[in-house]
Formats: sequence, structure tokens, C-alpha cells
Amino acid sequence: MKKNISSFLIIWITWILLTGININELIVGFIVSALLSYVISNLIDYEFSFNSIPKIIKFLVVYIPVFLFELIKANLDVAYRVLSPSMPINPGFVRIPTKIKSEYGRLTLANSITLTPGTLTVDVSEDSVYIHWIDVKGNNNEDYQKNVSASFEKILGGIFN
Amino acid sequence: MKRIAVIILLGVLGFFIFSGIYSNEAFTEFGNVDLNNRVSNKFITKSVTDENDIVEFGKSSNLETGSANYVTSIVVNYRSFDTLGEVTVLFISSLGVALLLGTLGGKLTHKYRANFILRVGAKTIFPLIALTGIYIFIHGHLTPGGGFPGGSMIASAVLLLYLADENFRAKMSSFKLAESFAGSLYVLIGIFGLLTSGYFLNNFMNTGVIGDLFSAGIIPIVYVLVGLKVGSELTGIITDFLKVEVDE
Amino acid sequence: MIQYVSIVLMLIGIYGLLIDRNIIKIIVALNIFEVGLNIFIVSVGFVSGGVAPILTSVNSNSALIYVDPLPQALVLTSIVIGLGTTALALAIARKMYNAYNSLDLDEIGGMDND
Amino acid sequence: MTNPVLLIVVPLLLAFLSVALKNNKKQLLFIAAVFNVVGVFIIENGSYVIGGFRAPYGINLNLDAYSHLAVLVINILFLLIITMSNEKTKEFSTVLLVALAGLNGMLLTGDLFNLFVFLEIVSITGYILSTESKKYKYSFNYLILGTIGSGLYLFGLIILYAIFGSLNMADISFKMLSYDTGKLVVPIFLMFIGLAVEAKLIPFNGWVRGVYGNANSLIGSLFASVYAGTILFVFGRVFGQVLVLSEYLVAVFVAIGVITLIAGEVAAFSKNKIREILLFSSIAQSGLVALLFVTGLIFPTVLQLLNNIITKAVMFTIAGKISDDADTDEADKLKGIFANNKIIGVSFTVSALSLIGLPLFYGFYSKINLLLGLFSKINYFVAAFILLATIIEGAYFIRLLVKLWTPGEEGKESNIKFVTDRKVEFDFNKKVIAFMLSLIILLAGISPSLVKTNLFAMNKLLNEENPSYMFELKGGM
Amino acid sequence: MDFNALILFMVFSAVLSYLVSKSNIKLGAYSTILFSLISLIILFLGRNNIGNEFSLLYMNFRVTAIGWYFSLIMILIYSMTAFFNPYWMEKILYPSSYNFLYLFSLAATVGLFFAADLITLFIFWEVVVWSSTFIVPLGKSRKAAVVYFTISSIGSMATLFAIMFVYSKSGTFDINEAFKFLASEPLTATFVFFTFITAGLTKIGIFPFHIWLPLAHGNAPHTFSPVLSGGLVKMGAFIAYLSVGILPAYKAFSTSMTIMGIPFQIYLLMVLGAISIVVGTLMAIKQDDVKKLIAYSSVANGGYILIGILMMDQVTFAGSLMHIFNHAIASAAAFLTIAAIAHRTKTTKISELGGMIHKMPVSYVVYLISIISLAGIPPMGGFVSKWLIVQGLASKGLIFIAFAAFFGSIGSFLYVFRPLAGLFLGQLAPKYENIKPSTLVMKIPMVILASMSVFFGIFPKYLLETIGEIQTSIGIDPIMINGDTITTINGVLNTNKVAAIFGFGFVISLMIFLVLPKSRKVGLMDTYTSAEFIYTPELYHYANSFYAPFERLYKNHPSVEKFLGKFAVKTEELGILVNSLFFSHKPSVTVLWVMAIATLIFLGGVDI
Amino acid sequence: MINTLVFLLIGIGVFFAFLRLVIGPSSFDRVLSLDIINIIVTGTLVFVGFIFNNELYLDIAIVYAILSFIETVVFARYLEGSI
Amino acid sequence: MMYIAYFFLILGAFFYAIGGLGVYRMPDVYNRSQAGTKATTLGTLALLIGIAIINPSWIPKLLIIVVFIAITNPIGSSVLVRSAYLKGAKQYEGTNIDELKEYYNKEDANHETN
Ligand code: NA
Ligand code: NA
Repeated sequence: MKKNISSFLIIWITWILLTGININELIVGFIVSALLSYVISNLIDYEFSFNSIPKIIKFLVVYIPVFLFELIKANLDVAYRVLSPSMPINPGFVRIPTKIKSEYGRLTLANSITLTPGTLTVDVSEDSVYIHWIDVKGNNNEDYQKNVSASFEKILGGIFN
Repeated sequence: MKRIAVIILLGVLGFFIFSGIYSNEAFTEFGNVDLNNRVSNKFITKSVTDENDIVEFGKSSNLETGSANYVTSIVVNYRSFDTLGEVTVLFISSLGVALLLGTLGGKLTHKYRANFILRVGAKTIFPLIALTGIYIFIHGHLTPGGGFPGGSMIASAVLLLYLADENFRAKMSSFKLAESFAGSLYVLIGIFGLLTSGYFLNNFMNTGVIGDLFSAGIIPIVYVLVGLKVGSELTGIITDFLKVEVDE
Repeated sequence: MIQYVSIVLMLIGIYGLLIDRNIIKIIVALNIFEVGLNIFIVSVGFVSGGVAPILTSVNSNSALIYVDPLPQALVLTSIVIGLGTTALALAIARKMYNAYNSLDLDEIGGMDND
Repeated sequence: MTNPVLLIVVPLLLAFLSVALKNNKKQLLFIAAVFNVVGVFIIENGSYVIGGFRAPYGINLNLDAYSHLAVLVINILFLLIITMSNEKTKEFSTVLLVALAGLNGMLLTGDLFNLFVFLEIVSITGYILSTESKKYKYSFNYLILGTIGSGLYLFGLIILYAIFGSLNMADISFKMLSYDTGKLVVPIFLMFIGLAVEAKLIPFNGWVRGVYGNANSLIGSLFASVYAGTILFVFGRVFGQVLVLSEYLVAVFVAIGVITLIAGEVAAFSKNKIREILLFSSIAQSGLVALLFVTGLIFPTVLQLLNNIITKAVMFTIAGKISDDADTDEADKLKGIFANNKIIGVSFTVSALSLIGLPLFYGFYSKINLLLGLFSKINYFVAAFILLATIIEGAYFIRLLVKLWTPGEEGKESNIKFVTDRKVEFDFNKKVIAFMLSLIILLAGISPSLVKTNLFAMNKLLNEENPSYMFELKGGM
Repeated sequence: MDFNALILFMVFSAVLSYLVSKSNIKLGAYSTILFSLISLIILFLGRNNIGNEFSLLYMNFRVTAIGWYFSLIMILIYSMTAFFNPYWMEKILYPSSYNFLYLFSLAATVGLFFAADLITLFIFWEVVVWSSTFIVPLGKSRKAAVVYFTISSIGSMATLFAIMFVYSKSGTFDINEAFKFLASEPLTATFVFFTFITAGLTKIGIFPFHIWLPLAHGNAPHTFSPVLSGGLVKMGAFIAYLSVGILPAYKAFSTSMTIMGIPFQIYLLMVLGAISIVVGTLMAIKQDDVKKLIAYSSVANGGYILIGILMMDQVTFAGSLMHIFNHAIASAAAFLTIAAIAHRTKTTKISELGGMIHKMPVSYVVYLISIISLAGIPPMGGFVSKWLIVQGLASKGLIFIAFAAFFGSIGSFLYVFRPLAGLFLGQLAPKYENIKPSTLVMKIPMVILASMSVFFGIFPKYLLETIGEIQTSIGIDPIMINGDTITTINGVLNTNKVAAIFGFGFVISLMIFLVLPKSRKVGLMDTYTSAEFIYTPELYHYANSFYAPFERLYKNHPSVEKFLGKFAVKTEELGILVNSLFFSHKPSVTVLWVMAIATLIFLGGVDI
Repeated sequence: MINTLVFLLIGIGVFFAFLRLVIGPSSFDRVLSLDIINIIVTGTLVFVGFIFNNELYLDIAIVYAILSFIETVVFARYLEGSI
Repeated sequence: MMYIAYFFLILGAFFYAIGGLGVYRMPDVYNRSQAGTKATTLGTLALLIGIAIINPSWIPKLLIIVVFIAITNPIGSSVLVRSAYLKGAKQYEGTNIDELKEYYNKEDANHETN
């Protein structure tokens, strides 16, 4: 039930974003969201854990800026690599350990890694993220983790666990 | 050699098709169409049964069809019978696919299990896609869209789930029920129009101010039904295609 | 121009139908033909300087020049019908592959000749 | 409640419902078929607007005497055929419901694009039904050809729309009157291809042999009778009444019709399998009917079309049942098969003789009428070709009949004990309905005034007030 | 009794007979005798109906003298043959249907002869064709039925074309009215003449349409061959009569080129008749199967009949009408004797038979009389009619035709003698030692028909008087008869004298036969060679290669059968070609056709 | 002016991605470049809507983005042989 | 304010260009994917921010688009790259370390299901 309500809210908010605020739309959106969240709960094993506002706020306020910063850095890196005539690269597939247990936490981590400089998530296991790294730096997994995802790991761990 | 002969043949054919079409003065050059020579003229001013000089968004009300989207007004009002047929085409196609492939009982096993990212990502994104689908068919009279794209969105959301999780099975019985319900209701709405006004599929509801959500009479209702129906049917098709042969 | 392209696209589809022996490629060719046809349909409704046929707060009245909405409605039907037939064609193709273990019409022709 | 739209939407409603009511599919099909048969007698002629938007803006159904006759015949035949092959309808009930809706839609619609939609619906049901034989390569062929055909129809139609700005049959027809139709060769021929594929005209009919040749009793008779009848009625509507053809195109279509007629008969002559003989005969008949429609003869063409589809309903049901049971439809392996199935044999024979156009059978009446029509139009060559076709047709049908009736070896005294050992048993439904139909053929042949008075009631239909060449049997001197 | 009642009665008797047969097959067969005899009596006594008009359903009838004459012959043949039906019931596949079709086709022939309009004529014509078509395969051959029907169709479709054409020009179907306008349009008349008469030619079996006769007559049930040959063939003669008598052929062709006074259009057909005489005779000579032999003799006799009718004059026409009768009874009788033999022996092959005279003397006599009549040898009826025809031809100076007729007469000696010797004379095969003679019921029609042949050979005036009336009714001078003397321009024939001379000759030879010592009898298959066993004794049957030197003469003769056979093969091949060209499981084949055709059509119809 | 520049840059991106689409060499390269093009098109749709001042383009962009994502997944799963 | 908007617009377009160029220039599919994904994600973000500044009423929908792209873009790349890896798509010659291989070779990883 809790799960349903949270998914309902998320859906309804999305609906409102789509339609704007208008009494008819709100009503229709309410009905649609209710029905859809009900159907979804039947259709898939929908593990929803955005159930506390503070977490969301923390996510938005703390994580997003860090992420954006990393994203911009990543793109400058990309721009440099793409435009520079000689590309210093040392690619490899490496394992990054993670302690995040939540599915959504790990997904966010994986996506974040993909969008940050030189790395791209290929797969995720219970305790690790496997990435493709353009320029592998470090000698062991702990090094890798420090270089790639330490900042995310910390914040996301705080939010999702 | 064969290819060259075919190309020459088609070249000649194409040449004659061009000449045959463009030798008609009435077939105006691309873009030079005068809508006054076409039936669409009256669709624009919405004056097939009423007389309107001008239709204004957000002002005109109680028009013969309240859809701000002209295409939708044609699809669900002026030529709604075509749309019923179109729904039927999809219905019968999915039925045909089911008859052909439905006997296959096996479950598709992915060669590689979907990775974590896809599994969780699909679940996360699914509601958004489904909602967008619903949004599209509910707003078919206001935005470019309608029952068909909306339904396809829903079906593609289901497809995503299939791709992400080999253990996922759409509950086809529910989809079938939805399909049957939506289709029947569509026809019944048409028959209701016939009973009340003498015209099958008559838009028997009031149309509000053009541009409002509730402004197009039965259009949104029909589009919801179409969307549900199309979604169910495409889901059915996808489900059938993802079955595999069982060795006998 | 776009009309020429669309007709050429149709001819390309037909070309594919004529020379391909592979079932899937034939279905693809058919779809190319349909795409060409659909483009042609839409092109017939194009009006230079016309706007998309939806009333909005910006294009807010019927006095504007709109492109012909009717071909757009027709093309929607055409697309959906094409989708339906393609699905059916693929289902049949799959049954053919099961039955004849081949997707090549020349090879299939030799089997269960009756 | 006399709106003919119900003939379309009630079967459609039941089709949708049948998905939910899985266990009652067969009953729903039967209910729809009976509903439509009752309906065709109740509906009243007129133009029926859908959605309340007048033609040419909205879609309208056009129930004049022509389409009334067509829906009458098609719905009755549909009911009879599904009743005859009742045992085979279960799997395809929903498909058949949709087909019924689509067929009525094709016949009734007054809009060329709406016709395309219904044509597609009917075609798709055809593709699905054709897969019953499990000969998928033929279904595939049918699907591809059907789709490309209807695509070309749509192409042509859109060109017409661009020129005339309308999709309504009457509107386009009216506008064409004041247009140089010599310039419309491309669009009209493209539309022709679309219908010709389904109408089985040579060379557009590559699919027919594989599909008809492997169809069972239900599907074969549906295709050859109901589907073929509908598409030909529509052909007559579009090319005989709506589109104004230039002289050039008339000549082209007549030539295609004649070639189809002769090639079909010749091909049938070379066949030994019953269904193949029948299917080529169907092809020939389609050619005949198409060319007659194009010639501008409506009344006698309709008579001939009725002859074809009623007889084919009987013959394809029987042929299909034989090959379902005996696992072959090669006439040489089925010598004397009718010796044990006399009622069926008589029905088949009566149908065949009517198809040839022999006197005392209905086919004679239609043949005489179409000859009178052709002669009144000074169309001697076409008439000569038709008579030539009749000779070939007679030869192969008599050859077939004689084989199926007489067991034993050629050149030996026949004796009943040489009957083929292939067991074929016809159920009650088939016997009764086949016999009933052949009785109707016989009655209509012996007393054509029956046909005449009934058809004259709807004569205006045929857009020919009191056709001058009408074969008034009594006092025909 | 009115003849509309007659026709109704005949139709219902067919149905009745079917119903009776369903309960008792034998009884059904006897009912065919009864019903046809009743019809015969009604028709015979109802001569006063001539000139009456009546309608049934949508069909219109007019009783004419010539129609009455033809009907009489037809019913006579049917009713006589019907006597054999009871014996064939268990040998025929669908006996009830046989009885029905038997009487139904008879009814249809009468309808045909009484038809007042062309549609009625055509309807009955086709009904006879299909109803008799279905009787043929109840015998031995499916192919025969197909060939019979196909050739008939060729004729009837041509005739139908003519009928429609005439209607579209004249606006009427009435036989007497429809053709009138042709008198002033020679070109149209030529076309109508040739198309209209085609059905007649096919039915009579005029070259090149003759090939169905041996097939159908030879393979039909033995009880139906007499009807086919004696009866149905005569329908063709009726059409021929309509083509020159009602269609004003001579008037229309009066401006045409003439050959010996005959318009070339008509002369052309006479030549075909002459060829038929020659071909029929030649082919008859080489037949082993008696039924086929008689069938070919029918071809030859059909030639005489056609020629005579085409002349439309005093003598030849009368001869032809008479020959129709004479040939009908003689050929029916001959086939009946064959049927009687086959009833006992199960074969009709000369090479398998012999010495039947010992077992079936009556059949022998009947056969002898009939075949003599067929050959046109005195003193039988066939002689008189042939004599008239030859006289008529000679008087017009139609030497070529007359020569053919003469050739036919000579040739007929050869084909008459062969079955006579092979079937009846010579040695009886051992396996037939114990067969019984034909039954009494079978003997009745045989004796009646044979007697008629003799009677009308000696006293032709009873027949010729009727024929004279017919001639008068259609505006031709009637033939002149004075007692038993027939007078023509070229000669005088006293049939009594002829009969007396032949009677005298017969008695002399009989005496010689009885007086002279007989040779020792050896069993027919009693053939020894020097200690070797003969595996195929049939080859040693003396009837084998009876006319061997003669047969060698035309071993590789050109033949219409072969030509038509090839035509059928070509049609089949064309069908297969159509198949492979247009019908493939590959869409590309069809699409290519579509595109090619479209290109072609746009090429011709699109302005560039 | 700004618009032209924007379109120019977008054009460069699409052009090179398209080159990759054409030359491949592997199917993965093609799907990848298609994916990239699709994202660029999504953004471009929004931009076009901005230029035409027509909010409806946003709806189209959303649908386009969703479909292109699913397309990429389908291709990927197809290429690895899982469907 | 307009200038900031323009800046974002041009920035977005610029990263689109970089993305396209990167897809073209990078040595293997993995590197191409990296370049393309990052650049286009940021490009979209920037472009939409630019538009949002000028057209604030569009913000809700733009937000949806951005969020959606930010979630799906990396997922899509991951899925694609993983497929490429599993199918052994050619890697850049200098690729030394491969810890993924071990992971996929582990029996319990259960990736290859048949
Ligand atoms: Na089609
Ligand atoms: Na059909």
C-alpha cells in the first residue's frame, strides 16, 4: 500500500508536469495515476523506496550539484580527447567495489559513473560495478574506486542505505 | 543482369507514373494546394454541419467537433468509421499472430540475462513511459497524438520489460479482456449514437470550449479506448513473437 | 521534390520485392514501399507556408493557412494497417522458417511441391 | 432499426466480445450471421451518413439496390457456408466475424478510402484463413501480393484525391464527368491493380493457386464464393459505376478480362485436382465478370456473378470436404466417389452444369442475358470469346463429373463395385444445404421469372431502368 | 390429345419412371417401354395437331409437319430400343437415373422438333446434349462422354452465337420470322448460315466433327447406342433443314457464285457431306468393333442425309427425308442385334465372336436386313432413299458429290460383309457353346424394325406420301409417286420389281447352299501348329486382319482424331504454361508481371 | 544568427555520427551512432519547437526520446542474441 | 538573461557536435560510446536550459525530458556496450586490463543462460 501510494504520487506529479495545473487535468491525472499505479503493482515487482521527502531533498540538493560538476568535467574531458590530435588513452575493463545495497542506489551510481569522465558502466553485480575506463589509473580495485566513484558512493550511500 | 533489367523496367515505370500524375493540371505542384478545392476546407472551419467563418482556440465552443487537433477531428469524428476499421485491422492482425504463434508454448530464454542496469532501469522508467502513453491518448484532441501512438507507447513499455526480465510475462488474459472491453465499448458508443441521433458514431456529447481537456465530446473517450485496445493488441503481438517453439 | 523521392522510394521497395529471395528482406522491401507511399500521401497535403493543423494558443484560429489535415489522418490509418500486415507477415515468416528451415524462397519452393 | 451500418458493426461487436467469451465463439459467429441475414431483409435503401457528417465530408454507406442485392446474397451465402462447414468454424470464429463485418463494409461503403480500409480487413482475414492449410509459403505470397496490391490502390486513390479533393465515390464520380479522364490512366490503373489482385485477374493473381488449391471445405468455399463475390461486386461498383473510364482503359480492362477468362479456362482444362479445376474456373469467371462490368453491363453481370458464387459455394465445400477426408483431391484417384454420395454428387453436378450455362439451370438464364447484353452493345468478339470459354469449360467439367460419377477403368464396363476405396462421408448440414442450393439453381433455371420478378424489384439498382436486353423469356420471340 | 399435354406427359413420365425405378428397377425399365409407346401412339394419332401453336412455361411451340415426322422417328427408335432396357438394368451404374435420362432426353427431342422460337430450340438442343452425355459414360468410356459433349458444345455455341446475332438484328426469336431479313443480306446470311448449321453438322457427324460418333456410339451402353445412332443424330438433320429451309439460304445466296447451280456456300457443305461419306465408309471397313463399324456407317449415311437436305428440291430432299427414316430404323435395329449378342457374350468385337447364326438366328436375319438397308442395297428401304438421293444429284449434274455417294455404296458392301462373316457366320467360339438365344422381348423390336426396313423397301409410297405432304407444307414440289413407281427426272424405280428380282436371287442361292455338301467343321480356336502352343489364338481368328491389304493402304492416314488429340494436348500445354508463367509461390513473379503490365499500359495511355 | 549557429553545430554532430553509421564497422557501432543521432534529434525537436514557438513539439520530443531508448535496447539485445 | 540562454543553446549544440565527432573519431565501440553518451547528455541538458530560460512556461515538460534523458541515456549505452563486449566486439589494441572477463567467466554470474 505504501508502495502504491508513493508510486501514485510520483506518477501524479509527472502528470502535472506534463499537463500543467488545471482542475480538469488534475482530476483526470488523479484517476489515471491511481489506475496506473494499481496496474503497475500488478504487472511488475515494483520496488519503490522513494518514500521519504528528506531523502529526495538530500538527493536533489547534495547529489545533483556534485553530479553536474562531474558531468561538466566529463564533457570537457571528452571534448579534449575528441579534439586533441593525439589521444592519450589506456583503456581497460575494471571492477569498482560498492557497498550500496539499494537497487536504485546502485542504478544511480552506475549511471553517474557512465556520465563522468572516461568511465562507462558495463555491468553491476551485488557488490561491484564493472566499468570500461578510457584511461585506467591505479593498481587495484580500491584505487579504482577512489578515482572513479568515491564521491558518489559516499553521497548515495547516505541517501539510499 | 536481372537487376539491371529490373532497374530499367522500374525506371521506365517510374517515368510514366510521374508523367501520368503530373499531366493533370488539377494535380498541383508540391505545396501549391488550394484547400478550397478539397473537402478539408470544411474540416478547418469545422463547418460540415454548422456554418462557421472562423474557429478560435480557447474561445469557440460547442462546435460540431471540438478537437483542436484537426487530424484528430478527422480521425475520430469526420472519418471515425475508418478508425474503427483501423482498430479492427490491428485487432485481426494480432489475432492472426496469436493463431499462428499462440500454439508455441515455450518461454523465451534470453541468451544473456539482462544486466542489472537494464533490469532496474526498465522498472524505473516503465511508469513514465506508460504514463506518457496515457497522456498521449487522452490529449489526442489537443496535441499531436492519439490512441495509436499512445497505445504503441504502452506496448513498447511492456516490450522493455520483456527485454529486461526473462521472467516477466504480461498477463495476456487481462490484456485480452481490456482489448475486448475497449473494442466492444467503441462499437457500443457508436451504436448509442445511432440510437440517440440516428447516426452511428455520432458525437453525442457536448463539446466545450476548444482547447480544453473536456472539449471534444466522445473523442477522448474513443481515444482512450483505442489506446487501450492498441496497447493490448501490440502487447499481444509482442508476447506472441517472444514465444519459442517447443520441441515435440 | 519530396514527391519524387517518395515515388522513388516506392520503386525501391518494389525493386526489393523483385530481386530479393529472402523472406525477411521481402518484408523489409514491402515496408520501404509503404514508407514511400505514406510520404507521398502526406506530401499531397502539404501547403507552402501552412502550419501544422492543430489549433494552439499560438496558432489560435482557423483563418491561418494550414496544411491539409486529411492526408495526415489517412496516413495514420495507412501506417497502422501497414503495421498490422507486417506483424502478420513476420508471424507467417516465422512459421515458414519452422516449417522449411529456410528463409530463402527459392529453397522453400522446392519443398512440399504440390 | 433499418440502418445497414448494423450489418457491419454488430458482427464487429461480437468479434470483440468473442475474445472475452472464448467458449461461445461459435455461437457468436452464428448469431452474427443470422442477425445479418435477417437484417438484409429489413434494411431500407438509402444513403446513410456515419457520425452525422454529410457526404462527401463524412463517410456514408450507400444502400442502393445494387449493394442491397450484394449484401443480401453475400450474407446468405456466408451463413450457409459456415453452417455447411460448421465443424471447422471454431478456431476461426473471431476471424470470420471480422470478415463478415469487413465484407459488408466493402459492399456498403460509399467512400473510396473507407473501401480501402475494409479491403484490408477482409484481405487480412483472408491471409489468416489461408494459413489453415499450413502451407505458409502460399499465405506469405498472398499477403505480399495483397499488400502491394492494396498499396497501389491507395496510391492511385491518393492521386485522385489530390486531383478531385474528395474521397467520396459519388463526389468523385460526379467530378470526373467534367474531367478529361484520358489523363487519369495512372491513378485508375493503380487502383485497378489493387482490386485485380483480390479479384484474381491475370496476371495479378499469382497467389490464388496456392491458397485456393489447399483450402479446406470452409475456407475454400468462403474464398471462392463470399470473398470472390464481394470483391467482384465492389469491382463492379468502382469500375462499372463510380469511376468514369476512358475508352483506352475500357479496352485495356476488357482485354485483361478476356485473357483471364481464356487463360483460366485453359489452365483449368489442364488440371486433374478438383480444387485446382475449380480455382481456375473461378479465375476465369472473375475475368468474365470483371470484363462485363467494365463493358457497362450491370444487370446481366450480376446475374452471372450470382451464378458463379452460388455454384462455387457448393462445389468448393464438396471439394474441400473430399480432400479433407480422402487426403487427395485428384480426380483420377476419386473415380466414382459420388456413387456413395449421391445427393452430394447431384448437387455438385447441378452446380457444374449451371456454371457451364446449360439450359434448365440458372446459369443458362444468366448466360443468355449476358450474351443479349453484349450483342446489344455490338460486342461480338467478347461474346465469341465467352462462347469459346464455355466450350473449354464444358469439356473439363464434364470430364470431372464423369470421373467422379463413374468408377472403374476406362474402356471397361462400369460396375458399382469399382468405387474408390477412399472414404468420404458428408454430414447432414452439407447434404441439406448443398442440395437446397442446387434446388434453387434448378428452380431458378426452370422458372427464371422467379429470378426476374425478384430482381426487377431491385432493378433500379442496376442503374439500368428496364434493360433493353433483359431476357424476357416469355414472349421473347 | 394436345401436344403440350404430350410434352408434359413425356417429362412427367421421365420423373415417374425414375420414381418407379427407385422402388423396383426392373419395373422402372418396363415403364420406359410403356411410356415411350404411349407417347408414340399419342404422337401418331395426333397428326391433326400439325399447325397448332402452344406454350409451356416460357417456351413456345409450333407443330409442323416436318417436326411431327422427326418426332415420330425419334419416339419410334426410343420406344423400340426401350424393349432392351430391362435386360441392362443390373449392368448399368445408375439404373434409375438412366431411365430418367432416357425418357427425359426423348421428351427434349420432341420439344426441339416442335420449337417455335430459337431459344426454345436451343434449350431443348442443349438439354438433349447434356442428358444424353450423362448416359454415355454409364457404358464403358468416360472419354467418349467428354468428346461427345465437347464436340456438341462446339456446335451449339456456334449456333447460339448465330441465334443471338440474328436476334440482335431482327429483334425476334421466332424461327419463321427471325431469319427473314437475311434474304437481302448475303454476307450476313453467309455468316449466320455457317454458324447456325454447325450444331447440326456436329450432331450428324459431318467431317470433321465425325469423331465423336465411333467413340460415343461404340462405348455408350448397348441399349443407348441404337438411340444415339438411330435417333439423336437426326436432330442434326433437323438443324440442317432449318438452315436451308427456314433460313432463306437459297434466296440469300442467289447473288453468290454458284457451282452447278448450287450457291458455293451450300456446295461447300455438300462437299463436307461427300467427304463424310468417303471417310465414314473407309473407316467402317477397318473396324473390329461392330458398334464402331455401325457408327462409321452412320457417318457415311449422315453425309447422304446432309447432302439431300441441302438440296431442298423435289427428289433429293425427299430421298433425304426418307433416308432419315430408313437409316434410323436400320441402324437402330443393327445396334439392337449387337446388343442382343453382347447381352449373351459380353463382347462386341468381331475377332472374339463368330458363328452366332447358330445361336441367334433371328438376330442374324435382323442384322442382315438392317445392314443391307444401311448399305443401300435392294430390296431394303435404304436402297430406295439412296437411289433417290443419287438420282437427285445426278440430275443436277453434281458429279463429284454423286461419285462420292456411289463410292459409299460400293464401300458399304465391304463393311457389311465383314461383321456378317465375322459375327454370325463361321465357327462358334467354344466359350459360347452354351449361350441362349435372345429373349422374346428383345426379339419384338428387332423384328418390328427389320420388317419396317423390308416393308418400306418394297412399299415406299406410304412413307413418300407423308414426305410429299411435308414438301408441300414448306413449298417444295412433292415427289411424284404412282403406285409403287417413283418417277424422277432421270429415271423410274419400281420397288416391287426390284424386290422380286432380289427375292428370286435369294431363293436360288439358298437352294444352292442347302444342296451343296458342307465342309467339315473345325473348332474356331482349334488351331495347331507344329507342336507349338499358340499363346494368342485370337490372331488366328479368320476375322483378324480381315481386310489386311486394304488396311495397309491407309495405315498412316491423316486423321481428325489425331488433330483434335493434338489440339487437346496443346491446350493442356498452354494451361501448364499459364500455370508456370503466372502462378508461383514467389511474390516476385507476380509483382514483375504487375509492373511489366503496368508499364506497358502506361506506355500506351499516358501522354508524355 | 544564433539559431543558424546552433543548427550548424547540430549538423556537424549529426553528420559525423551519420558517417559512423555508414562506415560501421560493427553493428554495435551503427546502433551506437543511431542512438546518438536520436538523442540529438530529440534535442533538436525541442529547439525547433522553440523556434516555432509551438509547445506541441515537446510532446513529440518526449515520445521520440522514449522510442529511441527502447529502440537502442532492442537492438542491443538483438545483437547479443538474446531475442 | 538572453545572452545566458544563447550561451546554453550554443553550448548544447557544441556538445552535440562533440558527441557526433567523438562517435566518429574514437578508436573502438567502447570509447565511442563514452564520448557520445556524455556529450549528448550534457548537450541536451544545456540546450534545454537555454530554452527554459527564454521560455519558462515550458519548464515542466523540459524537466521531464531532461530527467528522462539523464536516466535512459547511460542505461542505453551500458546495455549496448555490454552486448558489444559479450559478442566480443573489437577492442582498442591498448586495452590491457579486463576484470569483466573474470566476472563473466564465474559460474554463478549466470549471464549466459544456456
Ligand atoms: Na490487401
Ligand atoms: Na479473394
